[in-house]
Amino acid sequence: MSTHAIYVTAAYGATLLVLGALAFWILLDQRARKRELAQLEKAGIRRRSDRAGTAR
Amino acid sequence: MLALFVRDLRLGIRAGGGALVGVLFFLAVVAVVPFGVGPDLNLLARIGPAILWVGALLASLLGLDRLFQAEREDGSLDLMILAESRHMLALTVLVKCLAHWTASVLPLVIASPLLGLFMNIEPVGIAATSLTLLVGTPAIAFIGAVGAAVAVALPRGGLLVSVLVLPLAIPVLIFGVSAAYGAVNDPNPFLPPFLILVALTLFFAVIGPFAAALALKSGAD
Amino acid sequence: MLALFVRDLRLGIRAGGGALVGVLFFLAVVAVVPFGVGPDLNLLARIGPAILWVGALLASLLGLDRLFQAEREDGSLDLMILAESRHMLALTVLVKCLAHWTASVLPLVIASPLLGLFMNIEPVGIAATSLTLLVGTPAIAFIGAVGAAVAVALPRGGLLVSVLVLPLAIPVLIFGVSAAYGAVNDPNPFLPPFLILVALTLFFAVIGPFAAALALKSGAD
Amino acid sequence: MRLMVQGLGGERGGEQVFSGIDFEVSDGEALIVTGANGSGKSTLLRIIAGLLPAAAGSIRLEGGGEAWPDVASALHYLGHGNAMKTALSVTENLQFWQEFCGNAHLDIEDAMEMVGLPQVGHLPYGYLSTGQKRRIAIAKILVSYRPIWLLDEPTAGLDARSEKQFAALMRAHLEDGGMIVAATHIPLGLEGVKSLVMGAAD
Amino acid sequence: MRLMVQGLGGERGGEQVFSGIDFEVSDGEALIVTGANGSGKSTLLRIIAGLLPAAAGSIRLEGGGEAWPDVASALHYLGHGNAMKTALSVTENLQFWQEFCGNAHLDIEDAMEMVGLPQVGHLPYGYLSTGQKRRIAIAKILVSYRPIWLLDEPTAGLDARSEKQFAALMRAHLEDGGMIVAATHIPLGLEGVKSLVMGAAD
Amino acid sequence: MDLANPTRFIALADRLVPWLAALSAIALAVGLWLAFNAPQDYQQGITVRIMYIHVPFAWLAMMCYSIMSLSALGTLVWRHPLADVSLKAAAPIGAAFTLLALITGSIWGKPMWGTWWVWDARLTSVFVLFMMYLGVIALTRALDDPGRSARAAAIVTLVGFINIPIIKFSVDWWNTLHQPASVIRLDGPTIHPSMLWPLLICAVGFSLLFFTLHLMAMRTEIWRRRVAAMRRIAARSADRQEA
Ligand code: HEM
Ligand SMILES: Nc1ncnc2c1ncn2[C@@H]1O[C@H](COP(=O)(O)OP(=O)(O)OP(=O)(O)O)[C@@H](O)[C@H]1O
Ligand SMILES: Nc1ncnc2c1ncn2[C@@H]1O[C@H](COP(=O)(O)OP(=O)(O)OP(=O)(O)O)[C@@H](O)[C@H]1O
Ligand SMILES: [Mg+2]
Ligand SMILES: [Mg+2]
Repeated sequence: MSTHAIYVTAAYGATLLVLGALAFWILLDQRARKRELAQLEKAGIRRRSDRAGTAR
Repeated sequence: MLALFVRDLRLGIRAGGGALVGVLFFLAVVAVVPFGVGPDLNLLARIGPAILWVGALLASLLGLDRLFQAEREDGSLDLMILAESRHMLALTVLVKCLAHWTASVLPLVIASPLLGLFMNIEPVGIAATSLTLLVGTPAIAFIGAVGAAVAVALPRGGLLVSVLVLPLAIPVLIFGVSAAYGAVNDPNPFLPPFLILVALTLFFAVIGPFAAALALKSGAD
Repeated sequence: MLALFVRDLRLGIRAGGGALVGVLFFLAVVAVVPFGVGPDLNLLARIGPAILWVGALLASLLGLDRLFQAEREDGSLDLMILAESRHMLALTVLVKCLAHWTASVLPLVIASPLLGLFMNIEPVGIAATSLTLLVGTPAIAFIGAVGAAVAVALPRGGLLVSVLVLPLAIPVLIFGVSAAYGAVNDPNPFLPPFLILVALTLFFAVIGPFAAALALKSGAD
Repeated sequence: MRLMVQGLGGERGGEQVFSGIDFEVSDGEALIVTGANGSGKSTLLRIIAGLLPAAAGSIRLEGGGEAWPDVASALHYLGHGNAMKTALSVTENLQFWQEFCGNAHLDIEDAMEMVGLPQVGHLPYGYLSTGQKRRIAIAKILVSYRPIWLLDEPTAGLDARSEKQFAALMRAHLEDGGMIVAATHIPLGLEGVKSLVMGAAD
Repeated sequence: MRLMVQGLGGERGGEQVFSGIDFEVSDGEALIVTGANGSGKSTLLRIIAGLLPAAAGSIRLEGGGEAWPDVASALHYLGHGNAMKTALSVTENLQFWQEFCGNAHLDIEDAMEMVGLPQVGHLPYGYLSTGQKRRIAIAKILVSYRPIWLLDEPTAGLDARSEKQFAALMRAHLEDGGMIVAATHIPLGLEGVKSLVMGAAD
Repeated sequence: MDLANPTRFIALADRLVPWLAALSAIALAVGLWLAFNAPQDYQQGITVRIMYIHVPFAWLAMMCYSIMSLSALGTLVWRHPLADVSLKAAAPIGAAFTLLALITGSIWGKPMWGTWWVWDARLTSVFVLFMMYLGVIALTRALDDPGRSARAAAIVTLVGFINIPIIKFSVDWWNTLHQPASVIRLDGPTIHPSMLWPLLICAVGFSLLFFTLHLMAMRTEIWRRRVAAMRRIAARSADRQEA
């Protein structure tokens, strides 16, 4: 690999790393919130708007 | 409004702490730079105005975060918001900024000629630097008011306020420094950047208080 | 005591928006300087360590004045004084200082190598600066604690005393910076100022909390 | 003049605290708001003052004329905080609020007399006891005139004598044609006034 | 155990506020301190706690043994401030004080239950209403044990139900052999307790 | 469709996200394939391949901030309930893109200019943009009352918008090391089409990636708020039952 190719690899590598971390974090956050929501709903807690929604 | 100015001035002088601490911080900045630059007096003289400006900019951040926080904690802020129909909130903010500036930043502007001497700046440069500081630092207070208003509900918003404020304060710094240099170095002009500095201050004197007032009103709880 | 440390850390991190803010603050300070002194990389490299130190000083001063004031206003300070027989007050002060340092100064010490790169400092200089920051900044927190305690104890006359206390931070700054330069510039030594810095930190780690505790106890009302 | 509140709903942190509050207060009338802790009394007062947005309903002031164009301009809000600076003297504090609020009414001296604290004027506000602090905050609403008083637990910390004194002040204000909306747990000593119990509906 | 106060005098800003206060409180006894605003109730409590120096007289704790060597170590002081951080959650606040004060007594959960606020644990303290805030401050003195409670207007801002609840808590503490010294304007609902009226002598 | 209703919005997002993700993957694959088969610039050699990521990141950094500013207007002016969700969700993504523009730019700068970093107008203004992103992130996370942090963040975002034109025109206003615009300019692009097309396709691919991530983050943010609201209801109803 020429020295210039190292720069290109580094740039693409950094891109992969940062975007991967971002996507991973967003997915992780999503999973955690979904789980919390499921737990609360199982505990029988409902939001006012939901209740209104079912009544309609 | 005069009453508010007098009250805030009294508070700043009597209980605040910003003023002297600011001057001290300023002194520390000026004292430490020669270590880096070495004993090269010419170089010191060259970067002197810039150092003074950077020091003043940073020093005016001290205490800025408390501009509205104290008012909020004791309930005064509520009353100021309620008085909107009598005194526009933006005006109240403006007056508070001016009082803050007078109590905590003005002393430092006054001290700047002395520190300019330490930095071996030539007399014209000293005069120009102090003048630009006098004209430019209020802009920093106005910008800072926006940051302080936004962070009013944060118990320890100090650092956050400075983070919000510094990027916006950069233009002020640029034109302040270039006006100060313009007075000394011949090819560079003094007046154009100085006038821009004045314009910036006036601009932020209008925009800053309005934005801060908006933030305060929407942040009341 | 661990509980106190954790609480203060949480407060510092949560309320101000996280350790992120400390780094961000530093970024802002460092970014502001080239605007002032100009983008000359050589010059930046020379004043780099000094700027990093000034930024760290400012970061530790911001918010430090509220170290005890917030506790006093909501009554926590009373309870801490009352717990004296269980936890010596000086120890409480020490832990509070450490938490303040960890929350607001440590992130920026960790970020300092990166910023050294921006300032174009050479690698040895970067290492030396970060090391001096790590070792020296706690001293500023301890000195600041005395000022904060005095200001709380004597709301009206306290300002003067804290301004008398703060100049003690200037030697810390000066030895820190000269050690950092010693590592880079050949004729200047690194070790002597560095050891003095260590000594200063240890000295203030003992004296500071005791003095602050004394001030707090005598100032309760 | 008449303060009309219709179908008012209040939210905190995105959740409804109360809804469907209706009442009217006219010249010389008072409304006492009671209810358990957390039932939304303070929230109600802050919404009326305009410090919090209403989630639903309307608040109007009728007959205010030119002097009192909107609700915010016509009211004194006495919240939990006393809005005084501990580092300034009592007189300095009161003077500031008098000038800032305009419509000067009583003299500073007279107002301090009315709350039973003549002669504390030169003391720093921070030197007063809890009840004394609250009484000076009450003096604050006497030094400039507003027809509507919004009081949030005004008598917290007051001793029995000051409570009576304050009841007399409120009666005088009502007789002058003023209006009062007060949230409280402690009977205020006003007879024949409207009352509103929060939290009973849900 | 016995808390003995003899010939106590108190000063504020160089001025004598009270003098010659004598009383004794033993296990299971309570003392209610009343008096007009500014008569020195808070000052008295702070002097007993050791937060202010006494101008004259002495405060002693007898029979404290090793566990409670001096007055300061044996007491809970509930002042005007609630000593809680608005940015932390209720549980975090209580947990901190429990660990800091040592002598863990009730669970955090149980203590919140006792003041009628179960399940607010995860809310930031700043989100609570005035009365709820005070109730959490009361929960704070339940989570770690101290024989002496010094209470300065403990029921300020509480609704009627919480007041009763708190009276029951105080009675339980007394029955456990605790002691209470409380300054208040509002009757606390304790029967057959000693009382001290400040400012009557002058 | 009534997008102001969070529930409907989530339904829409559920349907859109897979499509957007797939499209973005295809565009990126095509764009990068073209990029690596495009002729090398005789001046810049192989490092020109950094352009195909650097330039889209730089554009997206500015676009994301513009979207945030629009959302800020949505919060302040139209009081749209989702505007604030959009702002808060976009901030970390924008920060990541800006960081990447900075990183790829400095990696490109080392062979081209001989230094990782200079304090010229373009680079510094992008650096300031990065700080603004971080500031907004810190602010949106500092207050956990959504309504209040929303307006604060909106105001800060709007005030910071002045930086965007500064970034865009910094190369024209101040002479700097950095390339002047060659794609987005009034008189049409001056770049060779064999490089222009892959660049544009990459830019589209990354934009689609941005929208995918943004929708996902918004959906998560709505759920986060629901969780907080339900917890509070739980607390209050417990208090009521006691009474
Ligand atoms: C950290 C360093 C850098 C930063 C922050 C940066 C930032 C930017 C930005 C914000 C743009 C978008 C400009 C616009 O749309 O008008 C841009 C475009 C561009 N940059 Fe950079 N850049 C950096 C380094 C470099 C280097 C080293 C090169 C190559 C020598 C380079 C080449 C380009 C090119 C060719 C464009 C496209 C311009 C156009 O066609 O409009 N950049 N960069
Ligand atoms: N700043 C806030 N942020 C979020 N929620 C809040 C805030 N302040 C109060 N709340 C919530 O709103 C509800 C009503 O509070 P409010 O202060 O209006 O009650 P209150 O009737 O005045 O009670 P008290 O008698 O204790 O003063 C409470 O459940 C409280 O938890
Ligand atoms: N920090 C202080 N500095 C100086 N004087 C003070 C201070 N605090 C209170 N005083 C004075 O001491 C006296 C007694 O105050 P104290 O707070 O003990 O009264 P109190 O009986 O608790 O009144 P309240 O019922 O209003 O709480 C008052 O005259 C007050 O002015
Ligand atoms: Mg209330
Ligand atoms: Mg008292």
